[in-house]
Amino acid sequence: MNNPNQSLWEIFYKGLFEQNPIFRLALSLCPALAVTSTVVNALAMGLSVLFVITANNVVVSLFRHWVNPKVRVPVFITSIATIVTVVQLVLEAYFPELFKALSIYLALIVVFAIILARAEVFAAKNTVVPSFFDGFGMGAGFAGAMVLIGVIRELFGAGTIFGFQVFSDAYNPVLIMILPPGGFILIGVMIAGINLFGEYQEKNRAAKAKAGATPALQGSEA
Amino acid sequence: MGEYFTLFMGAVIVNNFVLTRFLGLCIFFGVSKNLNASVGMGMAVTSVMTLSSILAWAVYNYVLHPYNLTFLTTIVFVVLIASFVQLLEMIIKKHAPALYNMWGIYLVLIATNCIVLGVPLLNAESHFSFLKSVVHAIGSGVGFALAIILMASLREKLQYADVPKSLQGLGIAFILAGMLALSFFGFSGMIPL
Amino acid sequence: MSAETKVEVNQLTVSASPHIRCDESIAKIMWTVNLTLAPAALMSVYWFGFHAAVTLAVCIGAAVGTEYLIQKWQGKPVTISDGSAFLTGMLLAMNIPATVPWYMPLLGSFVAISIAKHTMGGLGYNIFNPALIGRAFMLASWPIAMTTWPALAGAVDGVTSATPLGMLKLQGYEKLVATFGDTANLYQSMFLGSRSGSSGETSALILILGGIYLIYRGYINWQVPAFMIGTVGVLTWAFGGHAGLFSGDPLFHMMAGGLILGAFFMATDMVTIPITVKGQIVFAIGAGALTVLIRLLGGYPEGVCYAILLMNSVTPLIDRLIKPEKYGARR
Amino acid sequence: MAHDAHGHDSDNSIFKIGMNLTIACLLSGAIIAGTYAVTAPVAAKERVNLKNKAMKELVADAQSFKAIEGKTDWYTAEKDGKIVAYVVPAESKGYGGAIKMLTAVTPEGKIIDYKILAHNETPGLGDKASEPKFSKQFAGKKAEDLEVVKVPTDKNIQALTGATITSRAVTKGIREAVEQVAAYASQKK
Amino acid sequence: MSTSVLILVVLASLGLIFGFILAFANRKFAIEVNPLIHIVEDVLPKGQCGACGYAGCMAYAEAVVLNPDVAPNLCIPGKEPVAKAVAELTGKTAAAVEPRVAQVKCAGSNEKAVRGYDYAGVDDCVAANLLFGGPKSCKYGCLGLGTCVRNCPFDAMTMSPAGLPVIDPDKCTGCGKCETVCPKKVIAMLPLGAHVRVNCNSRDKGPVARKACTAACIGCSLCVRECPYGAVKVENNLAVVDSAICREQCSDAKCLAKCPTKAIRPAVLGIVPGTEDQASVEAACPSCVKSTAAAG
Amino acid sequence: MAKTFRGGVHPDDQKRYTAAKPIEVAPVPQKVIIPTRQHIGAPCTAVVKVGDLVKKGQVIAEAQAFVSSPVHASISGKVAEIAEYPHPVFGACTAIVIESDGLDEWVEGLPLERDWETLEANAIKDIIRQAGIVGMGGATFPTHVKMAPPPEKAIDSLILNAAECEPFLTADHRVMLEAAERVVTGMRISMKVLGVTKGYIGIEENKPDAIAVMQKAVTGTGIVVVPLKTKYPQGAEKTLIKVIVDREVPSGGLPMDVGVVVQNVGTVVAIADAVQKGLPLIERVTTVTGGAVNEPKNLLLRVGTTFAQAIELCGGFKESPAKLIMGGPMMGMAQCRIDVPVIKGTSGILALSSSDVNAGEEKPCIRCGRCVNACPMGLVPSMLSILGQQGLYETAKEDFDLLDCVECGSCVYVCPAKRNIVHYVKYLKAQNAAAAAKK
Ligand SMILES: Cc1cc2nc3c(=O)[nH]c(=O)nc-3n(C[C@H](O)[C@H](O)[C@H](O)COP(=O)(O)O)c2cc1C
Ligand SMILES: Cc1cc2nc3c(=O)[nH]c(=O)nc-3n(C[C@H](O)[C@H](O)[C@H](O)COP(=O)(O)O)c2cc1C
Ligand SMILES: Cc1cc2nc3c(=O)[nH]c(=O)nc-3n(C[C@H](O)[C@H](O)[C@H](O)COP(=O)(O)O)c2cc1C
Ligand SMILES: Cc1cc2nc3c(=O)[nH]c(=O)nc-3n(C[C@H](O)[C@H](O)[C@H](O)CO)c2cc1C
Ligand code: SF4
Ligand code: SF4
Ligand code: SF4
Ligand code: SF4
Ligand code: FES
Repeated sequence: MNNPNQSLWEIFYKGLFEQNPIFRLALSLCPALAVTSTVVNALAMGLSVLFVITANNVVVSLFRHWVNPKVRVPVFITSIATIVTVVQLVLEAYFPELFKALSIYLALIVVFAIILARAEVFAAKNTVVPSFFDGFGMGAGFAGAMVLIGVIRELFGAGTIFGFQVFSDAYNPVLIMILPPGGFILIGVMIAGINLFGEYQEKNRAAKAKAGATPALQGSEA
Repeated sequence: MGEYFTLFMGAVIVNNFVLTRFLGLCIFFGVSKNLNASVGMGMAVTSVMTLSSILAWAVYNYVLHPYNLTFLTTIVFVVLIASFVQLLEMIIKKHAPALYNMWGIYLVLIATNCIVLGVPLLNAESHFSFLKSVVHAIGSGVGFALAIILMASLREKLQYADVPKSLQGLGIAFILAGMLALSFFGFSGMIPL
Repeated sequence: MSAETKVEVNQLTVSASPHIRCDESIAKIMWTVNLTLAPAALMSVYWFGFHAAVTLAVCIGAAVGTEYLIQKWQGKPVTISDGSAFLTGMLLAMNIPATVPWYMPLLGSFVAISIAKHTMGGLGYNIFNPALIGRAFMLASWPIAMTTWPALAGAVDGVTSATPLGMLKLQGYEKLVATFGDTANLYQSMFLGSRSGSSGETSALILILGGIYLIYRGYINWQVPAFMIGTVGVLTWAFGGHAGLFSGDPLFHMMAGGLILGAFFMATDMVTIPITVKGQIVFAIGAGALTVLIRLLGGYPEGVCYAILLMNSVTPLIDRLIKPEKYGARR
Repeated sequence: MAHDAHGHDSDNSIFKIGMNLTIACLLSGAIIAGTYAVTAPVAAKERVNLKNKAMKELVADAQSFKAIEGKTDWYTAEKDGKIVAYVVPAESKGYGGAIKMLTAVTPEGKIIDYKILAHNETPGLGDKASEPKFSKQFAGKKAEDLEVVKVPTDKNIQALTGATITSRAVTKGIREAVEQVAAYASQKK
Repeated sequence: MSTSVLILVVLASLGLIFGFILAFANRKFAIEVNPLIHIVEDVLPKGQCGACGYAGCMAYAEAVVLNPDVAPNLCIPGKEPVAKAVAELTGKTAAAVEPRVAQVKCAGSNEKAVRGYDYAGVDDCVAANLLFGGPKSCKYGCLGLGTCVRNCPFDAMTMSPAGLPVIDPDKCTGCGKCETVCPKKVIAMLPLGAHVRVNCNSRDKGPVARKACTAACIGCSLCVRECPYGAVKVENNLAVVDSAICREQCSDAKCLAKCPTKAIRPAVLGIVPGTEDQASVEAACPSCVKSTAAAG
Repeated sequence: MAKTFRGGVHPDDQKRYTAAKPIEVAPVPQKVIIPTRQHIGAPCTAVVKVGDLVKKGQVIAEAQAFVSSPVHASISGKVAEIAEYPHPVFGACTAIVIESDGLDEWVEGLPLERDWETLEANAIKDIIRQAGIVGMGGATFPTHVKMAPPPEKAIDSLILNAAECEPFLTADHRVMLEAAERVVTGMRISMKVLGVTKGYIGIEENKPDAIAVMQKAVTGTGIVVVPLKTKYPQGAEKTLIKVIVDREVPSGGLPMDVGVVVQNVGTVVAIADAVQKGLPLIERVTTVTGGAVNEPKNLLLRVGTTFAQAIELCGGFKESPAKLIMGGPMMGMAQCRIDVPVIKGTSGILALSSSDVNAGEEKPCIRCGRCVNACPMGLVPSMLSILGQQGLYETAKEDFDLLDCVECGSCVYVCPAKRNIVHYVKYLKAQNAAAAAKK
C-alpha cells in the first residue's frame, strides 16, 4: 500500500475515488447517513473530519517511533480524541449552532474507522509529508462524498440547497430522501453507480491496451 | 416498570439504532454477510455496550459531572472503552480462538465503533439513571442484534439471487437496509420517547 | 412390414427426466391473478371515477415500462409478458388513494420495480413485496397526499374524507359508528365498498370472491388469508376496545383498511413469503399480529402494508427454521 | 493492517507500556487544558448571548431579561422596569420524541410567541410547527383557546396538514406553560 | 486554573490505569502467531484458485511458512516473481515456475462438430456430460456450455459465438482451475513459447473421429513424418507435440504442412482454434508462416 | 380404503393406449445386441468368442463379483461381433452381437420341470443368480443380492410392487392379468427364500381388473392385495413401504433396514420361470407406446432386440418423435439414438411426439412451493435447483438432504417455472460423488 514510488499526488488522489472512504472502503458510514440530510451539516461534518484526519495523520507520523505497539490503538485513539475535543471546544465557542446540529456525531468522529485506519495503515509507517497528503486526500474524499450525498438528499428531499429554495413551489419534495430509508437506498445506488463507472473505465483502459498491442484476430482460414 | 419497558422497546424497534439513528453501520454492513457471525456479533455488541455503559456511567456520574468536566466526556469515554475492549479481545483471543477467528478484525472495530461509544454518550447527555442507562444499553444492543441478524439472513438469501454485478456486495446491502428501514417505519410513532 | 413403416428419427431431444410437465406457467398464474383482481380494480373506477382509472393506468404502465427498460438495459430477456410487473402495478394502484397526482404513482411504480425487484435480480429473487415497497416509499415521501382520501364518486372532485380506520384512530369508535348511522350500516358499507380508502381495498366482497377463486385454482394457500385475518379478528376483539379485554369490534377490523386485499393478494405473493405451508402460517399470524399492533398502538391508522413488509424480512429466517416434514429419519 | 514484527522484548515491560499511554494522555490533557482555557469564556458568553437572542426574538420590545428566582429557566422580560412578558420553557411529547420549546406569555396569560428549541419531528411534516404560518396562530390566544381542530375556525389552532400529532403536542405543551404562567402571575399580583 | 489541573489529573489517571491493565493483560494473555504467514499471504495473488493444491491462498501461506518441505513455487498464477518473493521470505530456494497458459484442445465449433442430439437441460458442461456425455457426437470434444468460463478465478476466459471458450493469454495465469472443472478434460496447460499445438482431443479412430467432427485429428501420422525432430507422436489415435523439443530445436514448423484436417496449427493464443490468420500467426510464430501459407 | 402417501402428483396416466392390449409375443429377431452390462454393479466379461455358435439360454458373459449377474444368449445363432455398442443407460458398453440361425433352440436341458417347494432356500438363491435375474422395475439391481440380506437384518415382509405408477406403462398390468398364477408362485418362492410370512401386493386403483384378478389368485396363500390410490410415485419403494406397512426407510438406508423386500411383478415372474422351468432371464414384457408410435402395444421382447425393431413391430412412427425414452415419462432415460438394445430393465419404450414434450423455457424459481408440496421425500426441491445452479453440493447435501432425493421428478412436473430440478440434483450428486472420490 505504501509504495515508496508513489507521488504525493497519487497519495492524495487515491482517497478521492479509488479508495473513497465511504463508497469504496465502506468505513465511517454512520455520518454519511446521519448528517447528510442537509448540505450544511454534511459540509461541516466533512470539514471537521478532514481536519481531524489530517491533523491526526501528522501527529501519528511524528510520534510513530515512540509509540509502543501494544498500546498503539489506545494511543492513536487518545490522539484522535484530543483533536476532536479541540474541534468540539472551538465549534462550541465560535459556531454554537453548528455545534448543536452535529450533536453527538461530532463526538463520534473519534471512532470513525477511517481515521484510525489511516493512522494504522499509513501514518504509522510513513513520514510527515506523505502522511499529511494521505490524510488530506482521504479527508477530502470523505468530505466530497458527504457533500455529494447531502446535495442530492437536500435537493430532492426538500427542494433546497444550503437551505435556499432551488426548485419552484410546484415541486413536491420526495421526503423519503431526507429520511433514513432514502439515505440508505441512495447510497446503495451511488455505490452501484461508482462500480459501474469503475467497470467502464477498466473496460476503456483494457480496450486501449488491446488496440495498441495485438493484431486483428479475425479468421481468414478457409 | 412501564417506563423501562418503553425505553427498551423504543431502542429495539421504534428508534432502532441501526435503522433510524445510524449508529454502528460499519459493523452492521461488515459482518452481516454471514448469519452465524452476525449472531455472535450481535451478542458481542450487546455485552460490550452494556459493560461499557456501566463503566461510563460510573465515570461520568462520579467524576466528570461533579467536577464540571463534561467537555472531557468524549476523550475519557473513548479511551475507557477502547482499552476495555482491547482487554476483552485479548482474553477472547486466548481462551476462545474460534470465536476470535470468526470476528476477525471486527473485534478491534467494536473497540472504536460509534454505537459502542454513542450509547454511553447518549446516556450521559440524557442524564439517565444507572438502571436506565443499563436498560437503554441492552435495548440498543438487542436492536442492533435484531437488525444485523435480519440483515444477514436477507443477505445470505441473496447469495443465490441474480443480483446485478455492480450492486453485489455493499450496494445491495445498502438497498436492503433501506427497505428494512422502510419496513420499520411501521413502528414509528408507536412509543413516543 | 408395410411400406409406410417409418423408423428413422430426426435429431432426438435428450434431457434429464421427467419428460412431461404440467401445463401451469408463471405467465398463466400471474395473468390469472390479474384477472381475479380486475373486478376490484373496476370497482375502484366505479367508486372513485376517472382519477382511479388514471392512477391505475399510470401504475401499470410505469411498472411494465420500468421492467422493460431495465431488462433491455441489462441485456436480459424481456419478461413483461409474464404479467408479474403488470400485477405489481395493479396492486400498487389498488393500495393508494385514487386522487394522488400522477407523478407519485409513476415514481412509486418505478421504485417498486427497479429498487424492490430488479436490484435483487428480478422475478423470484426479491425479498420484499415490490408493490408494498412502492406504497411505503410513496407514503414516506408524500405523507399528506397519501393520506388524503377522496370521497366516493358523485361527490365533487377535491372533497376528501377520512377512512374508517382514520376516523377510529382520531375520533374514536362511537364517532365512527355515528358517521355511518349504526353498526349494521357500517358493516354493510365495509362489505360492499361504499367507504373511503385506497382504490382497491374498499369492497371486501369482491376481493374475497377473487381470493376464493385463487384458492380454488391452487395458486394461493387458504391458510394465509385465513390465519392473517383470523389473527387480526382475535387480537382486535381482545385488545381493540376501550371497555377492557374482549370489547373490540373484530368484524370491523377484519374488513377495514387493506386487510382483505393484503391477506388474499399480498401476503400470498409466493416470492416474498415462506415456501412451506407451515412457514406461511407463521408468516400470516405474524403479519396479523403486527397489523393489530400498528393499528392499535402505532402512528398510522393502518398497518397491513408494514406488517407484511416486516414479515417479508423475517421470511428467510422462517424458511431456515421451518422445513417440510422429511421422509425417513435422519441417520 | 500492519503485520510487522512488533518491537523488541525489552520494550514490552509492563512499566514501559503503561507509561507510554500515560504520557500520551498527559500530553493530550495539556493540549485540551490549553484550548479550554481559551474557549471556555467565549463559549460561556456565547451561551448567554444565544439565550438572550432567542428571548429577544420572542419579545421584541423587551429591554432586559431577568431570571426568576425559584424557577429554573424562567425569565421576565422587562421594558422600562415593567414586566411585559414571562419567557418560560415548555415541553411535550410529539411524533418523534420530546419537543422542547420556549414560550413568551404576557402577565395576563396571553401568548406572545413561541420558539421550538429542539425536536425530533419529521422534516417537512412535524417540523413545520416552527414556521410562522403555524406559530402565528398562537399569538394573543389564551390557554382556553388552545384546541386543535382540523377544519379552520377563527378561534382555534388549525392542525398542520399531515401532522396532527405534532400540532397537538405543541399546543398541549404551550397550553401547560401558559397555565403555569397564569397561575404564577395571578399569585404574584 | 483548577480546571486545567483537574483535566490533567483525570487524563493521567486514565492513562495510568489502562496502560497498566493492558500491559499486564498483554503479558498474561499473549499468544504467538507467526506474523510471517500474513506477510506471505499478502504476497500471494488471492485468486483462491487452489492451483497450489491447498484450500486457498491463506492455507498455502500457512503451509509454506510452517512446513519446511513445502516448496515456495507452488503458486502458479503468481508466476516467477511470487515464487521468488515467497522463497525469499521463507528462506527456501525457488526452482523456476514454468509459465504456462490454458489451451482448449478442440476446434469443434458449432459448425464443425456434429451434434448427436438436441440438448435440453441445465446450461453446464458437467450437467450435460451426465446425459450420454453431452450432445456432441465426439465424446472427447468441448461441450461449449462454459463451465470453465464461469470457474476461471481470473476472468481470463470468454465463450465465443462459435461455441468454444477463448482464453486471454494476458489474463490467464495458468492456474489450471479450468482444467480441473472441465468434464471432458479437453483443456491442457500449454507451456508458453510453444509454437504449434494440436487442437483436438479425440482418441477415436480416424473414420469415427472424422465423422464426428471435420476438425478432428484422425491420427494419420502425416505430421509425425513431416517433423524432422521427432517432436510429434501419435498416441491413442491423437497427435501429441512435445513442446520442449519443438521450442528448442524447430524453426520451420514443417508438421503443419500436410495435416488433412488442420488439427495441428500454429499456437496463436486468445482466439478460437482454427481461426488463426496470417497476421496473428506472424506475430505468434514467425517460423510457422511458410508452412501455413503452403497449407492454405 | 385406498392408502396413500404425502406429496406426489397426478399426471394423466395415458395407459388407455395399451391397457387393453394383450401381450404380443414378438417374432425372433434376426440379430440381437446383448450388452454385457445389464444391471447395477460390476460389469460381466464375455465368455464366448466371435464365431462361436450359441444356443438360447447359454451363458455368454459371466459375472465376476457378487453384486453382478450373468448374461445369457436370447436367441440361438452365431456370435458375429463383440464390440462397443450404444447402451440405453450407460451410453456405450461392450456388447455381444448374435446373428440368429432361425432355429431358436434352447441350450441343452432346458426347459425343465422342477417342484420349487422341495428346494432349499439356498439352492433357489443359486438358481436365481444363475438365471441372471435382476430387478425389472427399472433399477436392475441383481435380485439374488436382494434375496440374501445380511443376517442382522430381520426381514418380515415381501411387498410386490405392482403399482406401475408411471404414465403410459402397462407391462406389469398385463402380466398380472395374463399370468397371475406365475406372479403368485414367484412371490411365494421369494417369500420362502426370505423366510417371511407376510406378503403384500400393492396395486394402484386405476387397474381394477388387475386388483380383481390378483385377489382371486392369492386366495389361500395369505398374501394380501392392497389397493393404492392412483398417484405418482406410488411405486417408488419408499412410498410403497410407507403406505403398505407404515414404515419409513431411514435416510440413506435400504428397505431391508425396515424389514421389507420390494420386488417388481416382472421380477417375480422371472423367478417363477427360473425356479420351476430353469429358464434364464432372456426376454421381458415391454410397453411400446407414446404419441409418435403408430400402434402402441405390449410386447414380449428378447433382450438385445433394438428399439428400432420393437417400434417396427408397432407399425413404426406416425411422426418423427421428439423424444425417445427408455422407461416411463417420469423416470425414464431419454435416448439419443434408436438402435439401442432392449435390456432386462426396459419396461417401456416411449416415443413422445413434440406435442407430448412441452418443457418450456426454464425461468427463475418463483418460490411457489408447489415442488415442496409435491415432493414425496419432504425435501425443498426449489432450493436444490438453486444450489444446483451455483454448484453448491455441500450445502445441498448438508442442509437440504440432496442424497435423499429419489429423482422421481414430481417437483419438475408441477413447477410452473419449468425448472430442471432433477437435472440439477443429478449434477449435484455427481459433484458430490466426485468430491468424495477425491478424498
Ligand atoms: C396482455 C396479455 C394478456 C394475457 N392474458 C392471459 C390470460 O388471461 N390467461 C393466460 O393464461 N395467459 C395470458 N397471457 C399470456 C399469454 O397468452 C402467453 O401465455 C404468454 O405470453 C406466454 O409467455 P412466454 O412467451 O413467456 O412463454 C396474456 C398475455 C398478455 C401479453
Ligand atoms: C414518514 C412519516 C413521518 C411522519 N411524521 C409525522 C410528524 O412528524 N408529525 C406528525 O404529527 N405526524 C407525522 N406523520 C403522520 C402520522 O403518522 C399521522 O398520519 C398524522 O399525524 C395524522 O395526522 P393527519 O390527520 O393530519 O393526517 C408521519 C407520517 C409518515 C409516513
Ligand atoms: C419414483 C420411482 C417410481 C417407481 N415406480 C415403480 C413402479 O411403478 N413399479 C415398479 O415396479 N418399480 C418402481 N420403482 C422402482 C422401485 O422403487 C423398486 O426399485 C422396485 O420396485 C424394486 O423391484 P425390482 O428390484 O424387482 O425391480 C420406482 C422407483 C422410483 C424411485
Ligand atoms: C398470488 C399472488 C400474489 C402476488 N402479490 C403480489 C404483491 O403483493 N405485490 C407484488 O408486487 N407482486 C405480487 N405478485 C406478483 C409477483 O409475485 C411479484 O411481481 C414478484 O414479487 C416480483 O418478483 C403476486 C403474484 C401472485 C401469484
Ligand atoms: S472446455 Fe470443458 S468446461 Fe469448457 S466449455 Fe468446453 S467442455 Fe465445457
Ligand atoms: S484460463 Fe484456466 S488456467 Fe487460465 S487463469 Fe483461467 S482457469 Fe486458470
Ligand atoms: S415449483 Fe418451481 S417455481 Fe415453484 S418453488 Fe418449486 S422450483 Fe420454484
Ligand atoms: S425429484 Fe427429488 S426433490 Fe423432486 S420431488 Fe422427487 S424426491 Fe423430491
Ligand atoms: S460504525 Fe459508525 S461510522 Fe463506522
